[in-house]
Amino acid sequence: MLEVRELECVRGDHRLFKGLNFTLQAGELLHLRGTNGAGKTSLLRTLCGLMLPADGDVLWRGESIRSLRDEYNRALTYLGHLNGIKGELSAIENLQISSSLSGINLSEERILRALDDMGLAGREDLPTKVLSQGQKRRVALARLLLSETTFWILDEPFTALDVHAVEYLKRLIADHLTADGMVILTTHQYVKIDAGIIKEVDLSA
Amino acid sequence: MLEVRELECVRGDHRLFKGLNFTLQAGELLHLRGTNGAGKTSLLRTLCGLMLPADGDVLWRGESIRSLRDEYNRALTYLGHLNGIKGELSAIENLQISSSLSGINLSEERILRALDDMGLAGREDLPTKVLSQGQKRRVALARLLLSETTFWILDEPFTALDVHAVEYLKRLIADHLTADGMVILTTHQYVKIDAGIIKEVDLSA
Amino acid sequence: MGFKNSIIWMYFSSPRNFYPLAGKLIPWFAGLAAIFAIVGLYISFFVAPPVLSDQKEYYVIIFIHVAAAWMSMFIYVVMSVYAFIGLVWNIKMSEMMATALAPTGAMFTFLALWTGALWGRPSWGTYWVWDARLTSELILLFLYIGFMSLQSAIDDPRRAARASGLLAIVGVINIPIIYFSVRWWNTLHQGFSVTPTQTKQLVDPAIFWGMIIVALACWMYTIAVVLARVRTEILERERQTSWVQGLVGGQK
Amino acid sequence: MKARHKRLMFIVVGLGGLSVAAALVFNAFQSNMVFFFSPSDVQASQAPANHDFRLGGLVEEGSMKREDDGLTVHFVVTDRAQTIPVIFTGILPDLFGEGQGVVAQGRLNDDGVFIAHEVLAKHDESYMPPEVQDAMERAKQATSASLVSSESK
Amino acid sequence: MSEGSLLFAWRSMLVRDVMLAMRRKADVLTTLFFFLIVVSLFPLGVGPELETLRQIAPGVIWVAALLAAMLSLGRLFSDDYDDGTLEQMLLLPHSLSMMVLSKVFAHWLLSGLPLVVFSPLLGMQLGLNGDAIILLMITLALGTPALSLIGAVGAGLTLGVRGGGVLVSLLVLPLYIPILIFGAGAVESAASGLGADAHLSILGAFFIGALVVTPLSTAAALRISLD
Amino acid sequence: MSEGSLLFAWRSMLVRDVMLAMRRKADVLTTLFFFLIVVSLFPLGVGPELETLRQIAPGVIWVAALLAAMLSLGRLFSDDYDDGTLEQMLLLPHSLSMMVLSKVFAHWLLSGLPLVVFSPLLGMQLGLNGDAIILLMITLALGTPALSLIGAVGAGLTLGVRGGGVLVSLLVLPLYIPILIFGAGAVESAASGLGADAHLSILGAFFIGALVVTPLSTAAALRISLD
Ligand code: HEM
Ligand SMILES: Nc1ncnc2c1ncn2[C@@H]1O[C@H](COP(=O)(O)OP(=O)(O)OP(=O)(O)O)[C@@H](O)[C@H]1O
Ligand SMILES: Nc1ncnc2c1ncn2[C@@H]1O[C@H](COP(=O)(O)OP(=O)(O)OP(=O)(O)O)[C@@H](O)[C@H]1O
Ligand SMILES: [Mg+2]
Ligand SMILES: [Mg+2]
Repeated sequence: MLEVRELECVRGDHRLFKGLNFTLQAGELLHLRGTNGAGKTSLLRTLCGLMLPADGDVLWRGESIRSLRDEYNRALTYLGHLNGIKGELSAIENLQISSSLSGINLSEERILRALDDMGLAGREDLPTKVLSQGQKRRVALARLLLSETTFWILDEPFTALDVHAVEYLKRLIADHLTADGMVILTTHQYVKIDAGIIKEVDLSA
Repeated sequence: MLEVRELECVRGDHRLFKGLNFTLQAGELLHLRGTNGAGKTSLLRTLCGLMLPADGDVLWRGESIRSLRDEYNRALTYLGHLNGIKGELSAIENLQISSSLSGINLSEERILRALDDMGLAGREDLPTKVLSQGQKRRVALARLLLSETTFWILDEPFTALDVHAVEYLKRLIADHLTADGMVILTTHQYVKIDAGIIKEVDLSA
Repeated sequence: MGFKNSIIWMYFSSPRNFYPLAGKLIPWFAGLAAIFAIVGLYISFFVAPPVLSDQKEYYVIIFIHVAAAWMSMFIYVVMSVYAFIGLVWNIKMSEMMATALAPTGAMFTFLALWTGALWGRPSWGTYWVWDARLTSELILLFLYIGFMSLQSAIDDPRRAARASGLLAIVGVINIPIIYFSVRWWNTLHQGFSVTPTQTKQLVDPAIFWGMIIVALACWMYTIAVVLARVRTEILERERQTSWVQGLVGGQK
Repeated sequence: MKARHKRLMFIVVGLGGLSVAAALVFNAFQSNMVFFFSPSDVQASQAPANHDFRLGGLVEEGSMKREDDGLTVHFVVTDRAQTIPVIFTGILPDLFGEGQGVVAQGRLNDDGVFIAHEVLAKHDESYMPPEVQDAMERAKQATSASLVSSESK
Repeated sequence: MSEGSLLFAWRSMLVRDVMLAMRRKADVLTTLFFFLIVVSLFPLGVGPELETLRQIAPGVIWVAALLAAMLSLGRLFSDDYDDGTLEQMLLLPHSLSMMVLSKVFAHWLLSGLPLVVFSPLLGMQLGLNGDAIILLMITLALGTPALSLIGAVGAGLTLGVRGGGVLVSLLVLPLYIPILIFGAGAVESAASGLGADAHLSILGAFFIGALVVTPLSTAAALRISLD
Repeated sequence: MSEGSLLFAWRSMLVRDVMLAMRRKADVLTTLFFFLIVVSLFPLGVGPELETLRQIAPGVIWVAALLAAMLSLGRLFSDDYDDGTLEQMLLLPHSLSMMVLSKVFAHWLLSGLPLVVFSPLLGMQLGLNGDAIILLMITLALGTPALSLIGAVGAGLTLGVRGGGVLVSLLVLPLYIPILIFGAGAVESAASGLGADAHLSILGAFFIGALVVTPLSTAAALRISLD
């Protein structure tokens, strides 16, 4: 499905990586490793099409993602270092809007259930800016519960989460893989996921 | 040295904690635990004097920190969720300025050494905004190496750091405790520090 | 032939290959610029009819003014074409050319405004009026300045080049407005003296050729300066590559 | 297929929009988008009353008179169809002269005299030595109505 | 289906931006307030002679509208950029230009429309006559959307650039100036009893041209800024 | 010792802010550019009759200076707030008011001083006479620091409030208006050949009053905003 060909990424004077090749199929998880500054975030953003690679290409079902933007985006969920939620809106509103922006109309119960699953019961109506760091991250992660995409790109999804939330997220990822989804993630924490095929790419090398 | 008396913290409708009491002496580390949203960050900010408690008081050497601001601040280093570094300035400039703001004049070698210790060799002169998440955190942590304060308040210092950096920071904290420093920190990761006396306070309860 | 051309084009679209070529071309264009400048100035001061009944001696300013005004518009068009190529086909060399052109374009724009204002004072009786020609030329200066400030405000060179390139492309609308403003509106500024077809003979041949040759001098000068600037730009943006490091190391 | 249709639609809408815009611009040039008004415009009451405006045209041959103070000038502005008398006190630009283009700023008084407080000279497009110009001028006389109004048409 | 979902997304984006603004009522009021203030400052700075005021009124009101539009540009994309919702917007399965258009429309509703609505008040305050006031409203109604559209390109280009808030004025001003000239010019000719058709045509052309060209350019600018 | 380190910290803060601004040359130039632009827009909007222009010149220049000062307020604390350096500033072992004063001074150096320096140019462009131009410089030199000082309180209060950039104008304008009136008034009386001592005294009083009162208030405002 996803194929990365001879990818090269340059930031300023530094060439972060070069000649990177890998593929990812349905049901597979790619754990991207690397020291701080190795270029994990840059790679993920390139995979999303947010950054232009210096060289090489990213193919989705055999076609370059640059020529295929809408279709690719329909299959993709990206969670970056930033949460992508609006501080002035409540968790419910945030999720409602983010799903209707991708063209899905969700019932309020569905959203409430997702928030409940993420351990945010009782905080659904607060403007998210007053939430704690971990609670904000949970709101962002609730998008995964509500999306219908197959390909998740998660940049350090476990930061700021407490142990329960980490466990829950691991189960969620495992379920997604079992349902033939695809995941690429980075994390510095030790995390073990028991499902699908796990690949690793290390950028520090 | 530090004494917390019947502290209560209220945010909006939620009382986060109440009747909180503990003391901290030289050479002691307090590990603050709690689920997401338990009120750890709020407590730390209250201890710094950035937030006013709803009730109770924080005493430093027997006096309320509110009447003792300058002296207390001279003993304190706080590292919050935000890094407190300027994206436009290089790592060197950031550290130079932050130390001269607290009244210390450092030589450039000293700073370069600290940055080198934090694994930032080769990135000292880049504007910090282009650094990776973990590298930014490292710049912020380098302040600990350069400060002469006794009391460190660290809010999730390990986020975004890779394993090497985590190890290094643990050693740094241990050294600080051995040198009769005091540390309060929160973290959701499992971290073991082999020095000083380790206390725990759990806010989820 | 098209094939061969495109090979050459691709070859020189690589900064590494363009750098030495530019180095070789600079002296030629500089030389041409000097020759044209000498001939042009000779024509303007000695061959062109020395006194026009109403324009007095200061009409000699025409030679600088017209050349500068032409160049200001021409350079902008070239710059935005480069920017477009750079943006769409992601060709670095093209981005660098656009970057290198801007300061010279701004200079000529400024020169056109300045000489125009100086000339306007004795001939029209004012330095400045807000007519369409003058206003749109002023806007051109702002566009150049905007281009350069945007570029210097963004750190990442590639992003800077792309962002300012986009600005250049959007601003190109202004060029036909400048050019045709004298036809479309009643302006205080005079209409076309020199039309591409030259059907109406409005200008004395000596003056006409003087203007053309001074313009050529400006053109050659622009090419020489821009090539020099683009060379430093190449060194700046390619400094991490081995060939530049070899080059710089070798010079030490 | 679908994507191509969508793109085509965007292009059509875009081109349509641009042509409407162009049509509007050309419509604007039909009417008097003016830096100055010609004497004919003024006689047709198109120029503002009780308000400053600019009057443009040629200084009629033989119409220029200076008052004794040496500063106040009377002249007539013409576009070869209509004329307007003008009074101006001040220093005239070099290029000002009979038969030359002029743009004057001011307002009409009740007698239909234009009281100018600023006079600018407008130069024509020709850069010819005087002898040649005279010759050409004579040849051209028949065809060219005026250099000023030629652009506004 | 796909068109339906684009429309749905378009509306959601609009609703979102309006909702965000409404969360802080101040947000809507302040652009308007700024406009009112600038215009009202003039009599204070210039002195209260009605004749002078009437003469400079169209210019002052238009300059104020332009400044108000320019000021509010800063917030057009930067909030979304800072909290990461902008990068999510780039990853939506819809044409980015359409999303941009939706945001710009919201921006105009919140910053341009109030100016149009309140301009008659200011016109009267500065002594404009009836015709001129009507023209003032029409020109603002045509001109402010063009300002928003053009401003969006500048806002997109300067995203994440420090001092962008003011840099953006440098970039958009060259294109704002003609709008100002024709806008104020139309009102002025109306005030002196002349027709303003030509001015209006040009403003209309600006508006439509901007409507066609800028969404694409803004989308490109955003992609560049997030690179 | 403690005084020495306070002075050292004071200077570092100043150096830091100037350095940050210099990192983007655009940053310094743009406030100035905005000022120049606003003033230059007027002839475009109002029409180029020198007589009218001369009459409204003091008002226009002062309004432009006020707007330029107001615009640059947005960035006074908000960058520091967003990246956490402001909370670090609150934890410094020095009087917060002094730190605030240092920041405000830097702000004036970067946004007010250039206006003072370039105002003669604009005065000439709008046809002011020599006396009036000198008065223009003096009033701006007295007035712009007061604007910066007062603006700082507003900027502190609206920190972290969405749309704060415009909200702040709402808060500070009531205090800005008197400065505008006396500033422009002084220039006007000079332009018409009258003395302007009274105006200048009042401006001076404003400046010194602000210098005494606002650092404390700003410090308090910052503490409240970060709570
Ligand atoms: C600040 C004031 C002025 C500005 C901004 C200005 C601008 C320009 C520009 C942009 C052009 C090039 C247009 C083209 O190629 O057709 C031009 C051409 C020209 N200008 Fe000016 N101008 C100014 C003042 C003057 C004055 C005072 C005169 C003489 C009275 C003058 C005489 C000419 C001539 C003869 C041409 C060549 C026309 C042609 O190419 O056919 N300009 N000016
Ligand atoms: N302009 C530049 N000049 C030099 N190096 C740059 C520039 N911009 C970015 N970099 C480098 O590019 C890298 C970006 O890394 P990226 O954010 O992808 O790292 P990461 O692997 O995600 O790290 P982390 O684990 O800390 O999140 C960093 O090492 C940074 O120093
Ligand atoms: N206005 C408010 N109304 C209700 N609850 C609020 C309000 N403001 C803050 N809160 C709550 O206060 C808590 C703040 O928690 P704080 O940031 O101290 O948590 P934390 O323990 O640091 O969490 P984390 O591990 O996620 O960083 C959150 O639970 C938040 O929901
Ligand atoms: Mg990263
Ligand atoms: Mg926390």
